[in-house]
Amino acid sequence: MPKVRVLAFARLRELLGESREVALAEGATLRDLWSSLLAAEPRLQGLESGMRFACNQRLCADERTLHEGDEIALLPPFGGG
Amino acid sequence: MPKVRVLAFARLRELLGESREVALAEGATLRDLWSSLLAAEPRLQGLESGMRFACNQRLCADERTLHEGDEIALLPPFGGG
Amino acid sequence: MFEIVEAPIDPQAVEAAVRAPACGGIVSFSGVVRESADDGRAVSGLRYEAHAAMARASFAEIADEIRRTMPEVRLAIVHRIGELAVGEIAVVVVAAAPHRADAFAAARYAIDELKERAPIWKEERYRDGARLWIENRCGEMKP
Amino acid sequence: MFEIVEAPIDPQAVEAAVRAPACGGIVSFSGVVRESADDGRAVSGLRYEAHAAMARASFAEIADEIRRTMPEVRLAIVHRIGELAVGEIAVVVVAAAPHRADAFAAARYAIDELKERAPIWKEERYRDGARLWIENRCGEMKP
Repeated sequence: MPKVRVLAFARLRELLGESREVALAEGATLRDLWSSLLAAEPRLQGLESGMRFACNQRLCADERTLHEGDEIALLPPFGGG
Repeated sequence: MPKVRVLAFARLRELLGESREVALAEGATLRDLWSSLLAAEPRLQGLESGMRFACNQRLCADERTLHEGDEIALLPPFGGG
Repeated sequence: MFEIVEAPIDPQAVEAAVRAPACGGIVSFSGVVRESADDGRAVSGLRYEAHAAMARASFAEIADEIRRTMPEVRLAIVHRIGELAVGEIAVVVVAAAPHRADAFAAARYAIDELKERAPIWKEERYRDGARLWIENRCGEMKP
Repeated sequence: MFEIVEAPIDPQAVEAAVRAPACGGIVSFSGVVRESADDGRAVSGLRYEAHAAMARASFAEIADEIRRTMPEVRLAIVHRIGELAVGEIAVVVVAAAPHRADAFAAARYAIDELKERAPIWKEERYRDGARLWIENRCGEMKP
């Protein structure tokens, strides 16, 4: 059961808090992580539009398998500048 | 005999000084002014290349007739910035 | 200098970080909180947040890209986060180069790319009490 | 603010002159004395002179032209004259606009036009003691 640290920003932070630890099934992917967050917080529905994931501070595809200690950042569309 | 004030800059200032009064024949043009300056200071020869005249702080053509009290600026090619 | 800061930005200090005796042109861009939104609504202030480590890395990456085509350019980017009032500076980008064309091109590229790929978020706060997360890119048109 | 000055330029003060609550983008260009000339010769400093009244008028004219196509742009230009050492600022152009594209375009236009038509002259002084009046435009090619 890998445990990962999930960081959330902007709209997503408002629903999930800044940081939480999530335990996942062995071999779980980012897509699975999102499903489990969605199950716990239904108001996330729809917010995946334009959202990207970063694993250990690099953008990655949602098929990526997660490992113990990964830092997963949920990145809504950017608004800097 | 109109008298004009001649301002010179950069290379031209080095030869003519910053400012001098010049008396001209009635009806004299900028071209005539240049000729009289050239007669007084032969080292001006060649420096008219790229030079422009301003009368009373506006660029003007060298056929322009001069009038008493005109401020004539001799403007070598610019180098600002 | 690639930073995410909470305190007000001093543009002079950012500029000082890139000045060099070989650089004759310095172009600075400051992004300032405007009094009204694009739709005209009166703004009371902004709140920015960032994934600071990723944002700094994206700034350095943008600088690397610029140096690939303009090796003499020196770049600094500082973005502020937290609550900002109208008139306060949110971001400063400074590019120094031997000649002005590169300094302009680099500063423009840096701020455009920052908006596209730095993980920074902006919440507009309106005088009427409403709030809105602003996204830099419109969704792509679907056929 | 359109000025010819003899004292060192404070870029912050120039920027302050154009800031406005409607302007979200500010682009500043500073032209700085470089340590070497275009041909590589070591420079000890520059000396600028200007027809100050005509130069100020040319700055204001450039600003008028910009406002014809970008009415919301606020522009300031300050050029220093006299003797400048390497690293000192010779000219500051600042453009403020609601959005950055106009601020960049205006600042770039202003410095390009200034070089072309402001009656300002620059003498480069080299470490070897030589001096040279520098012209911004090469003579036009004759057929």
